[in-house]
Formats: sequence, structure tokens, C-alpha cells
Amino acid sequence: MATTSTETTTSTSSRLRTFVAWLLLVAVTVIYLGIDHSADDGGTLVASTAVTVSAVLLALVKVRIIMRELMDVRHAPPFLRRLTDLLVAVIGVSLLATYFVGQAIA
Amino acid sequence: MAELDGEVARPGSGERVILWSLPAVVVIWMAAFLLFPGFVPPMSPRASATEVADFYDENLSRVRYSMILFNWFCVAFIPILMLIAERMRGMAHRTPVLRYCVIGVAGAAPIVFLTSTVFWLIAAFRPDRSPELTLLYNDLAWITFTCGVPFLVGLCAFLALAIAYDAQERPVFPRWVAWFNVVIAVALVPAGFAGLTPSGPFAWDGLVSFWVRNSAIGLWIVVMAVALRQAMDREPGPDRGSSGDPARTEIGAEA
Amino acid sequence: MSIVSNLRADPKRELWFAWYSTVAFYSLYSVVFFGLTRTQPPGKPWLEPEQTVEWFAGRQDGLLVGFALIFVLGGWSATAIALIAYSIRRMSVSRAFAYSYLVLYLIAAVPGFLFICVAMTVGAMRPERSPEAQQWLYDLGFLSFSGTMGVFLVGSLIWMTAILLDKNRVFPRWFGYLNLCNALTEVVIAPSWIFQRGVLAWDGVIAWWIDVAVFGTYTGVFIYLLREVIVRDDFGRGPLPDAPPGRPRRWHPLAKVVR
Amino acid sequence: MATATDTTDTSPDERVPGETGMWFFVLFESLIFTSYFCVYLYFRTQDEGAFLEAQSALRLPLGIVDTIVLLTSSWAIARSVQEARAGRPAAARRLAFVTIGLGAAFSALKLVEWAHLIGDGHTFTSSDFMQHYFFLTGMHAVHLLIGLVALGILVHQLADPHRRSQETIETCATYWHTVDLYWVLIFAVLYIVR
Repeated sequence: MATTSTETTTSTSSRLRTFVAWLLLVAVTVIYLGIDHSADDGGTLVASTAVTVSAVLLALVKVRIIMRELMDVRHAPPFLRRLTDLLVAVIGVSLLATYFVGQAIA
Repeated sequence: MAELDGEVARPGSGERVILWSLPAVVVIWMAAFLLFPGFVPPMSPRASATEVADFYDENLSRVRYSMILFNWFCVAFIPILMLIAERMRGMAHRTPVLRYCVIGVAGAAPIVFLTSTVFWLIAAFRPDRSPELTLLYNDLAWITFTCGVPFLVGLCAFLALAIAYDAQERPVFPRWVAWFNVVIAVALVPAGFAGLTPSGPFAWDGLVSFWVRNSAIGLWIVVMAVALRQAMDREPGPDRGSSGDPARTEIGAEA
Repeated sequence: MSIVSNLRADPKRELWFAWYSTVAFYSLYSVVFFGLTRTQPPGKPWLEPEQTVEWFAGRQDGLLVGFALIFVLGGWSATAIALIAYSIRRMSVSRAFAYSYLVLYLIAAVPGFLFICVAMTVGAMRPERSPEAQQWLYDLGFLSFSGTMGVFLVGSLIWMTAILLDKNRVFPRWFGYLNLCNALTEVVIAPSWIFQRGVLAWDGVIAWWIDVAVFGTYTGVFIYLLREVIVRDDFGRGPLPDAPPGRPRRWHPLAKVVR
Repeated sequence: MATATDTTDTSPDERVPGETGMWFFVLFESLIFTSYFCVYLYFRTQDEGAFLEAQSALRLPLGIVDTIVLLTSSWAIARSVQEARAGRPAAARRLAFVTIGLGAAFSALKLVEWAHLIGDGHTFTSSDFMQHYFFLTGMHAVHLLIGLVALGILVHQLADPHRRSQETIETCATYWHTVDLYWVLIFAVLYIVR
């Protein structure tokens, strides 16, 4: 199998890019540790809208990174790129809307 | 059908044995039917819990042994129904869909009857149970037995349609068998409504829901057995299908 | 042109019979369960014995008439299953898939929809029965109906595997994956054996409403796709051809009648 | 290599990774999961105190480790697809086995977590929060088990050049990513949301 030098370069760059995506995902996950402690009062958990909203938003950021980078949507045709972005938006809007509507009712 | 040459076993081999099991099954069914004290005459849906409990108390052995017989042999009818399904391969159909319908309901119909024998046997299992519970099991048994006709109605309807669609010079079953199945299906329908009334011809002990329904099933068995035997006799030997009607192109024919 | 002449003249008449029957049976089923008997959406699993007596009394005629219709016409359900079995039979996979599907669904019909008919009829025919016994029948009816949905898990997986292995292009591959979605929501009904109240009970938001939404979508989609299969079928053994060109697509089952 | 597609990272051709049908599954199944999350969040807001109390039984560090294990498995399978595309099936297989190992590790951690919770008296029926917790993690576990089957198919495809199909490999990988994707959301709503 002939491997041209350009192929090797792109392979290296894509490998690096995938690694960076993974690093970002892990970093965002670790941020959760900080958020978690920010709201809790000692051992007991306290309700917090700020924590809830940021938890959901960070999860959506991770979902989008997974789709774009790891699932390779960034090389997909526009319809799939838009559809996956739409999905992220739908998930976010549904979750936050249910949360706020639920709070308003409660 | 080119695969059928050489020393390949005849597809119809053993079918006569199944056909001749029918008289034995019918004898056992008749014996069980007459042995069960609740069939001649049929138990009344108007009986009180105490009366029903007394019935089981007095007839314990006959209820148990007759229902064990039914429990064993209600499924013995499935092989006969499979013979009918096998005859359907010779029909001038393009697809096996109607045969699949028949195979499906042929499996489910005896299972419904099986379920009702389970309820009768539970009712008879503890005669010292509270009469209220014995009545409950008795109701479950009778409703399952009487109303549980959907797969029998389906069987007759699918057969009627399959025979009507069997447009060839020498159809597998004569045309009148289709009409006969329609009549039987119609005779079975009122039994499904037996839950609506405790008295009159439509109650589970009534003329229509009990006598007409069960006679129809008995008649169906006898007539279809005769028609089945004729269809098997008419069928040519191992080379059946190759002589053929161009319309015989069911893709599942060799399945 | 009427449906009847369509069914007589068409070489695909058996297939069309099965397809129209499928539509008719699902319609009947909806009318009986949602309309006549009002057993869907289901009753509350947490009813006290006395409340189940009232529940039966409040819909006595509907239960008796509705389930009598199922007693008479329930065998019609075989047409949908036989048609699906045929669609699998038309694929390039073993007949074992088709036969498994056929046997699995038809035998499962007995506990799956006949038990609720029997239990509810027995409950409705004697409203004076003791409250405990009525509650027992109420539970038997709903749990045998809803709880046995798990059977569809294996059924959907059989259909899915056949579609994904098929080389005859009988169904689009995305429908294979939709079977997986359906199979996974059938799992969700299992907690109804455990919970008497909440989102996972047999009337719960997750176990009933979301499940029914997914199952309804799935059913609608496969009824439509089965129709496409019939239109495309050439009774051959190889890949199914595309829909005949130039032929107007009949989107609605009655469109031909209306024209 | 005939089976490797012409498309590389720099190619101007845009292509759907794996079968389009699988993407249909991803979208539809995501909507179903979203509906479960919505139900959970709604009932949570109706009884915040009880949910918070039951939630305090979860161990966040364990959840974080879970998440990182699964994210790493996703990375490994993404790399595996890249290797397969570049025509290096041996390397692709190694990475696929790493993915399977990480998937198994995640399942093991999950079992440990469930065992701890059940040991402490937190079961499927003990509280509303735990009902949602066991339901969502259980459903996720079912998806993960199916994912292991998909990875098995992927390894099987890589083993033999005659049956190797880049499309099937990418389809299986896409399924595996959704297992990761759903966990990311489950983790956020079960462990972090307050």
C-alpha cells in the first residue's frame, strides 16, 4: 500500500484533532466537579437553577463536540450538519423549557 | 420444483397417518365432552356462587378427568389443520399470505381452548375454596370457552377466501367448501357476545351460543375431514405441481 | 373501481386483502380500546377494590360490546402478521425469520389481547362480585395486556435483523433501525409489573404515553411501507424493483375508490 | 486499498459517516431519550427536596470516572475508524478492542455503583429519584450491550479483507458514539442538576 506524504500528514493532523476533542470533553467533565461543589452547602445538596442550567448547557457542548469531531459530522453534507445542530437545540430547549415550566407550576 | 427428482422423500409422506389420527381425536373429544358434567346440559350463568361451588363439590372427579383429557388433546387438532395448510400450497395463489394466516390462527385457536381447561381445573382443584372464587374461575373458564372464537372465525374466513381465490380448473377444494366455511363462521359469531346476557339463546348455556356453536364446530370437523381426504386423493403423486396449472406460482410452494 | 374489484382482478389480491385487513383491524382495535371500552388510556393501577367495582360499573355495556367485537374479529390480526411474515419471506434471509415472527406474534395474541377481553368481560358481567375479585380481574386485564408488550421486543429484533441482512431491498434500512427504537421502548413497559403509581406504572407518562407515541409512529410507518412493498413486488426471488415509474402514487388507501 | 474510500480529511467531498439509516436512528432515539429526561426534570421540579435528598446518595467521582472511561472509548473508536479508512485494519482492530475493553470497564463500574446503592438501601422502588436513576442508567446499559454487539460486528468486519466494508464499520462506530452521547446527557441530569 502506497502511503503518500500528504496522506500521512492529514492522518497525523486528524489524529491530533481527535485527541484535542477528547481532551476538551474530559476538561468539560472535570468542570462539573467545580460546579457541583459551588452549590452544595457542606454535605447537603441545595437546589440551584444556575447549576441546572449550566449542567445542561455543558452537556450540550459535549454532545456537539462528540457529534462534530468524533462522529465526523463536520465532514458530512450540510443537511446532516444542520440536522444534528437542530437536534442539539431541540434537546436543550426541551430540557430547559420543561425545567422552567415545572418550576413555575411548582 | 426441479429439486424434487431422484430419491427425495415425498413431501406428502406421513400425511395419511395424521389424517387417520382424526377419528381417535374425535372419539376422545366426544368422550371428554360427555364426561364433563357441565356440558350436558350446560351450566347456567345464572347459578349463584353456592350452587356453582356445590356443582364442583359433587362432580369433582368427572370435572377433573374430563378436563385433563381436553387439556391433553385439544392441541391434537393442530396436525389436522396443518394438513389443510399443506393442501393450500396447491392453490392458485401467488403468495403464501393466506396460508400463513391459516397457520397462525390454527396455532392460536386450540391454545384458547387450552386456557379454558386450565380455569376449569383450577376451579376444581380446591373444593374448599370460598364459593366466590370458584364462581370467578368458573366464569373465566366459560367466557374463555364460549367467547373465545376469534381464531376459529378467522380460520373459516381465511379458508373461505383462499378457496374463492383458488381459480384453476381443478381447485384444491370444491367451491362449496368456501360457502360452507362462511356459514360456519357466521354460526360461530354470536358466541362472542355471550358475555352480554345471562339468559336466553345468546347466554353461554343458550341455544345459539352453546348448541349452535358447538354443533357448528363438530360439523366443521366432519365436513372438512371428508373434503381434506378428497383433496388428498385428488392430488397427483410425487410429481405434483410440475404438471401444472400455470397459475400455480406461489413462491412459497416449495417451502 | 372499488376495493372489491381491485381485490378480485389484481394478481396481488391476497397481498392487498392482507393490507386492507391490517388497516381495518388496527382501526377496529383503536375504536374498541379507545372508544367503546375506554380501556386505553388505561385505568389507574392504584385503584382501591371498591373503586374498581365503580370502574367496571361505569362502562359495563362498553366493555361487553367492545370486547365481544374483539372476540369475533380478533382473528383478523393474523393478516397483519402474515403480511409481515411474507415481507420477511421475500427477503434474502432464511425462512426461519418469517416463521419465527408468525408463530411468535400469533401465539402471543392469546395472553396479549385475549386475556384482557376475558378478564374485562367476566368483570363486567357480574358487577355484584366482591370488590377484591373485581380488582383481581382489573389487574389481570391491564397487566396481561400492557405487561406482555415485551413480546414485541423479540419480534421487532427478528424483523430488524432480517431487514438489515436482506439484500433484496424489501425495506429501507432506516426502518430496520426504527425496529430497534421500537424494541427498546418495549423494554420500558416492563416496570408496569412493579409500580402501582408514577411514570413507570401501566398508565405512566413513560410506560404508556411515550410508549404509545413510539409504537403508534412505528405502526403507521410499517403499514405505509408494507404498502410500498406490495406495489413493488414482482413475485420474483431477487431484489425488489423500484416502484413502477409513471404510475401515480396512491398515498391514501381510499384514493382509488374516490377517483 | 480497495475498501478504503477515497475520502480523506482534506477531501472536498462531503459524505455521511456510515449508513444514513443509522443517523435516522440517532435522531429518533435521541428524541425518545429527551422525552425521558423531560419527564424526569418535570417531576423533579415538583418535589425538589425529596429528589435532592435521594440524589445525595450518588457518588460524583465515580460518575466522573464513568464519563471519562466512556469518552475515551468514543475517542478510541473514532481513531479506529480513521485507521480503517487509511487502510490500516490491524491498527483499527487494536483500537476497536480498546473500545470494547473500555465499554466493559464502564459496565463493571456501573455494576459496582448499582451494588453500592442497593447495598445502602437505594433501589428501583425506594424513591422517585432512584426510580428515574435506575430506569435511565438501566436503559443506557441496554443500549451499551447492543453497542457491544455492534463493536463485535465491527471487529468481525475488520478481520477479513473480503467482507470489510467501511460503511458498516462507520455505522457500528456511529452507534457506539450514541451510547457515549446518551451517557453525557444522563450524567448531567442525574448527577449534576440541582
